[in-house]
Amino acid sequence: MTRMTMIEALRDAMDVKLNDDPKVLVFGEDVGYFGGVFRCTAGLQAKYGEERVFDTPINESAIVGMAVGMAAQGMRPCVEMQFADYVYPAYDQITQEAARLRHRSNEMFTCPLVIRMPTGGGIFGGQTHSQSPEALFTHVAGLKVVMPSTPYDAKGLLIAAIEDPDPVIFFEPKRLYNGPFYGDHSGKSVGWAQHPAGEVPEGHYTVEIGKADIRRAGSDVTILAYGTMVYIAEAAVEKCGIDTEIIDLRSLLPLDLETIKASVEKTGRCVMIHEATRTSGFGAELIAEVQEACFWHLKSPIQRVAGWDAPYPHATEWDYFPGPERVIRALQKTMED
Amino acid sequence: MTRMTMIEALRDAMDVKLNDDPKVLVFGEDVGYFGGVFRCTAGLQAKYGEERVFDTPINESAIVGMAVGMAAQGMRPCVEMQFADYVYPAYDQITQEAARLRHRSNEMFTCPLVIRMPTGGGIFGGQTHSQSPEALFTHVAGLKVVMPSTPYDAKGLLIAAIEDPDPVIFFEPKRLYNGPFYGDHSGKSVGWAQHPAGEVPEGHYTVEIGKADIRRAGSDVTILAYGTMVYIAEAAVEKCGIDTEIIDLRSLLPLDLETIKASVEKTGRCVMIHEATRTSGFGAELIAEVQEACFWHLKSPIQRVAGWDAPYPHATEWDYFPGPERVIRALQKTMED
Amino acid sequence: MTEKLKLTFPHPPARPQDKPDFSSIVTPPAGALGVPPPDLRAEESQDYANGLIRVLDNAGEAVGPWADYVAGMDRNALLLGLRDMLKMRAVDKRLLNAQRQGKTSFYLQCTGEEAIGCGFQRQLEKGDMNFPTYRQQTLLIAADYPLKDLMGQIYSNECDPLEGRQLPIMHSSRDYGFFSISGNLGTQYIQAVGWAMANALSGDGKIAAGWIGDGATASNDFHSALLSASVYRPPVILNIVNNQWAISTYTGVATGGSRTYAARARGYGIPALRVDGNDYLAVTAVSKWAIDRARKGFGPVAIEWFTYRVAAHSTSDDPSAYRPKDEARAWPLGDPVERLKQHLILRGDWSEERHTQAEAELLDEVTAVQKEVETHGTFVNPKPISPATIFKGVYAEMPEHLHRQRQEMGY
Amino acid sequence: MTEKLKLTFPHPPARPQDKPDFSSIVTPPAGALGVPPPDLRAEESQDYANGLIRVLDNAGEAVGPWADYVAGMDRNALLLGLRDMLKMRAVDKRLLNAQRQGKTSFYLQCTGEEAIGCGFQRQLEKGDMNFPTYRQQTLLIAADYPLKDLMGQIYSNECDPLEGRQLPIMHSSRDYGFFSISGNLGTQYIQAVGWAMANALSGDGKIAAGWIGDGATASNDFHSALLSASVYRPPVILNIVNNQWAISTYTGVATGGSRTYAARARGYGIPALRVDGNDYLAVTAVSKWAIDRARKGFGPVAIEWFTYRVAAHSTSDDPSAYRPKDEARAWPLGDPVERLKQHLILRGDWSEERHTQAEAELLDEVTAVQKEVETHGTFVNPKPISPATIFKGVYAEMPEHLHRQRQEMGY
Ligand SMILES: Cc1ncc(C[n+]2csc(CCOP(=O)(O)OP(=O)(O)O)c2C)c(N)n1
Ligand SMILES: Cc1ncc(C[n+]2csc(CCOP(=O)(O)OP(=O)(O)O)c2C)c(N)n1
Ligand SMILES: [Mg+2]
Ligand SMILES: [Mg+2]
Repeated sequence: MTRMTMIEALRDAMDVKLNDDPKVLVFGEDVGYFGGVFRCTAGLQAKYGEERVFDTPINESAIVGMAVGMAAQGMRPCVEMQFADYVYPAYDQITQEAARLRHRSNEMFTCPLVIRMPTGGGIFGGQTHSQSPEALFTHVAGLKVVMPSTPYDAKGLLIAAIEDPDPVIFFEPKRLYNGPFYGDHSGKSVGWAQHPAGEVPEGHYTVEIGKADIRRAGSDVTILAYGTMVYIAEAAVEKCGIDTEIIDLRSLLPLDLETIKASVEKTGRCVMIHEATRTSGFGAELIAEVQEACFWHLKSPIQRVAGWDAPYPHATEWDYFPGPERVIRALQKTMED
Repeated sequence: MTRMTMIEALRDAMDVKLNDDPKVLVFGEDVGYFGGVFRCTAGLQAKYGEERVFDTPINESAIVGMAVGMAAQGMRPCVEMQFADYVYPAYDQITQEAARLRHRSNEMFTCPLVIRMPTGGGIFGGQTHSQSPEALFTHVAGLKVVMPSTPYDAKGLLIAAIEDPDPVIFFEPKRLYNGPFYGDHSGKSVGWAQHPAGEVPEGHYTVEIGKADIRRAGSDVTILAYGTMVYIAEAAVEKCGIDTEIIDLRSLLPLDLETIKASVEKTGRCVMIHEATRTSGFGAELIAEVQEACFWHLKSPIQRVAGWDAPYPHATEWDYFPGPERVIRALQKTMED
Repeated sequence: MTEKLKLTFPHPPARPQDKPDFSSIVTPPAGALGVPPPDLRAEESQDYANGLIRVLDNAGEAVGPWADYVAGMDRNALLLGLRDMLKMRAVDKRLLNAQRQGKTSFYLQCTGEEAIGCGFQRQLEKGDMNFPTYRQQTLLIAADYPLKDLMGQIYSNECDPLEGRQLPIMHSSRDYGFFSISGNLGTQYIQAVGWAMANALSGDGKIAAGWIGDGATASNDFHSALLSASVYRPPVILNIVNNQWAISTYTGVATGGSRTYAARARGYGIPALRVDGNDYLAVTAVSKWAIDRARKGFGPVAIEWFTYRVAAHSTSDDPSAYRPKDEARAWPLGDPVERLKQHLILRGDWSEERHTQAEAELLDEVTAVQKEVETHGTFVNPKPISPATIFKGVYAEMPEHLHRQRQEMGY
Repeated sequence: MTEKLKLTFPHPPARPQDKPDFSSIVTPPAGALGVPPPDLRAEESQDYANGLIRVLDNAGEAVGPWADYVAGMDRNALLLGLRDMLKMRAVDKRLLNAQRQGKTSFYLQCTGEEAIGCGFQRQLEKGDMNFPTYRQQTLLIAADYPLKDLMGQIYSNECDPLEGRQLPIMHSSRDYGFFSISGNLGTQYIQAVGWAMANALSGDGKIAAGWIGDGATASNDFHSALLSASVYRPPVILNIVNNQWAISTYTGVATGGSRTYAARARGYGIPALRVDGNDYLAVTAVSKWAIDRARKGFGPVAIEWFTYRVAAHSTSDDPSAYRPKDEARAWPLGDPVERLKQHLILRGDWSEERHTQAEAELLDEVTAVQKEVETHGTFVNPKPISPATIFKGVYAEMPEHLHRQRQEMGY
């Protein structure tokens, strides 16, 4: 057991798989020699050679399109979008090609590929380095969508994703790359080395895709969160003292409805949080499922805390970011009724 | 007042605006000389010349990208995607460029453009001529998203969209192009000439974007639907006799929450229907809003009737299509509780 | 004040009311271009990209260096080619008919373009992979794909290998080197590049072939494929079928100012050739050369096959609305079947009688399979496929929510 | 069995541990290429696309036909060009410094590329529109965009015309012919084509200019822009700034097998020229020629500006991780400021002393504005912008749900 940052954990996952399986390939913009703008792949080209780990032209649809062809032929590509904000040129290849290849060919061709992308705001990146587009992928049958919130889960989920027989969209909450973030951007940041969730086993292990994690047990309200928002939830609960059960979804598609249901049936109250814009965000899906599955247990309306329906702003990003205060207000509101 | 098909009504809207305003331009694949594969623009090039109505290369992102540049310069482009299923190459231009231009430039540049696209299944078009991707656009701040269900609304909404100062995604339910569709694909189809909603005034009029239409008043359940599903709702209600209020949303973004709220507060029960895949579809957003706005009035869980979470199949499309039987079951279920 | 600038809008040479006019199309004499070395570089390919490789001359004689290049091909190979094309015509004819009778919802012919896919496919090896468009059923025919599977898909009945999931014409067959057709234009061109990269990385000695229509060269994936192929140089052949039309849109709207599609590819640093696609010998020779080159590791090559779409775009289309009815007859490069037939007769290997007989035989063969397949259900007389197939194969393992949905559906 | 094929992976000539090596870069002598007629066609532009237009020779003399083409330019125009570039350097220097002091979150320099935007901008007319990337602040400087606005945005304070919405360097100014920068690479290249089409359709006599980096030529929008420009032929200039690097990625990964980016553009049937981007006179001359051509209605033209990115990609980047530290000094085309200075001294219009003085003056001018702007707030010492701006301008009219959200926010 060593302590790792999330970046190191992700790199370690790729390292394990590159070593395990000659079919695994890693590529993307600046991913090869340099090791990626967040250095997630640093050292891998030197270790495995440029036939396994390489730089690509700046064309996201080419990256995914090549990966689809490679995956269909038997490879296991794990590619990087430099930022989730730049995935859109590849949207056609992901949703119309990768997602449907198995189905439309009646399983003659399959598409085991992983698309990693740094996601979310909180780094003063403005509207093109802060987006959380997960809901645009959860609507697409054939994809799996995950987002870890700890180094441990990051490594375990990434290994599981690379081994998965189907395409996995792998969101990396970049605000958590170097340490947990509790919403106080002006406070001192604590690295993963100081946090128990920074403990990452060596070698191969997986975290099952489709299983949520109860991060905190509680009896009054259930919070559904993922990525950075898990820590925002923790901070809010810490501050307001409401006895809250915090569920880190980890996997959005497929969704661990059992765990969610059991929790909301117990608490009768639910708040969901995400950083993405509110309207038609993944929170809507969570609410739709929870209200259907737990209707008779709900004591108050499910609350949504989300990014505002506007582009992610640069200077006012902390007014945009759904921080602990907004979560507390939602918790209080759900308790009032 | 003349009776028109929806195709004729859409063509008439473009005709009115091309005539009104020299800044209006119409273009897309096969849209010029031929008049579009659904013939929506037939005759317009002959009437207005090819500087106003023209054919483009098969590149959806080029079509939208050009339109963004033109719109910013003061034109009013109204472009066609040959099928909604082919909009994805343009997804980047629509969501990252058109949608945000006004905001990011602090209103120095704006983007009044309309993107029309035939949507939905029921024509044995298989997975690439049947999709309903509306939820992928309702998640994007800066866009407006509409879908008419009658020739009258089609013309009025399209004129409103062309006159709108912001980008409008205009979905055309192609199963309704030539007549209403009540879900019986093997039955005789009745054209718009035989239907009162086929009545379309001549000349200029608009239907306000953001206003729903109560298609049928009722007291027991509220159905939220749009496009083809409005008729499926009508057919279901006709058959099962439950006194249902049917709301044709017409505009998904912005959403007419007032009308929805008033209805659900009255009925206490709600079913929402769409053809798109269920998970993270626009129905999730509707449910999230309704449960929040009407929680204390709800007598039973809101029901979702939607396309299955699979690619739209060809041969079994009527098993995929959410027809009246499924709506009836949902209505009955919502009444049981 | 500057006077108003005019934009240009490319026009076809003739519209329905006009006489067909192909006077602007230059058809260089057969045999004019040589056979380049297999390691031809883009810089050296200018004449091939702007010219037109032709083997059969107007009299039906095979002439020039490319004729020599395939001189070793025995008569049986050419007779097989002719049979492939005739079989293709019989299939197209019977299935168009089936659509007219309402037995299938949709069909799409490749009339006039038979030489291209038939000739190319016969030069491939087992394990090579095509990434076709919907108009390359020729690749299946010349791979001897079972007609029963092909037609089963047209009728979406229990003989359909895809169990009704896809549009009739969107075939898929790993065993026959035919990648699952997407329906979204262009997308698979770059996938072919990725597949070929995997061929190189795994060292399996196989190659890939991308296919794209002239209209679809406008797509972004055309660019991303050429670019990626030019960067990594995998064993991929990038075929462009220029049949002059993209539904109602004249090829000029996709060419723009480019001299040819081959020339555009050359701009990416990929050697490119332009070939008479209605000349079975030219197709065979250039395919052989390109496949050999790719397999030897000299990297990607682009081929523009110059041809004409004789039929409607599909059964949903009526071309008389946008081009002269008799335009196909005026096409200067003739008909691929007629030209090969003439050549074989000239060589003394074939006759009008044998041709008529072969046509009839093949039509019978195709019709017999068709009748058999139709007993398994047609569009007007369906034997329903289980709706549960909708959920099969969305994922390798069915997740909970799909189980719930299938249950809700009643299965 | 075929032996394993090898893929190619383009490499830069040198990595950090190596000596800089530009031996593969061919720099033809200044004055070697002529001035083509304004209606130059793509076919005729081969030498321009593969060559390199240079005016200033190694001694600093302006030579050849392109020198004659701008011989009429008076000394003040050149002195202005030098001042523009010096001002740009002063701004870059001061703002880099501000970032180092934590006064802004982000900055990005254009060191080494000053001649391109400065020279091009001075040839435009009011009403013409640039579609820049983030590395063309030169276009603003040479348009005399108020430094207060420029710096206000860097500090996201109340002087910021965009009220903090955008990243510091993503400027926008309709009045100064600077289209709102997106941040997504490539997207605006095709928008420039659309804008220019609107120029032509409305007959306003204006033109548009797209800008793209060498790395971003790989983007799909590069293709869609070239294609669309080649089809409709609007008055657009498609600029490609080839500065050898895209963050850590060597330009070869975007060039692939293409001889030059200009050559790739030429494949689309667009006449293309390649120009020494570190030569202010060459930039001015070719810009003048291209703008004149576009305005006269001869359609699009592509220009590859050949240069070198001297600084880091941005303040988030450390280039010593991927290229030799002293690579910039080895760049064979020199420094644009030094070269113009040398030329002006040679002509007797300038001296070392005046140069030093001008540098100091400009630095003072810039610093004075900077100080003033900093009083309105910096990153470390912010004067917060109202969060309500988040909702302003999402739509022309604020819809209900945004009203509700603004209220929820407390405004
Ligand atoms: C991305 C995308 N856009 C539009 C279409 C609709 N469409 C289908 S075929 C076609 C024309 C294609 O023409 P071409 O590439 O020349 O091929 P051909 O039909 O001539 O074989 C179009 C526009 C599509 N299938 N995919
Ligand atoms: C679509 C997209 N993909 C990736 C990025 C991330 N990115 C920002 S700058 C850059 C390098 C661009 O290089 P180049 O085009 O050569 O311009 P330069 O920085 O050299 O001026 C990359 C990859 C982006 N902004 N947009
Ligand atoms: Mg074609
Ligand atoms: Mg660069």
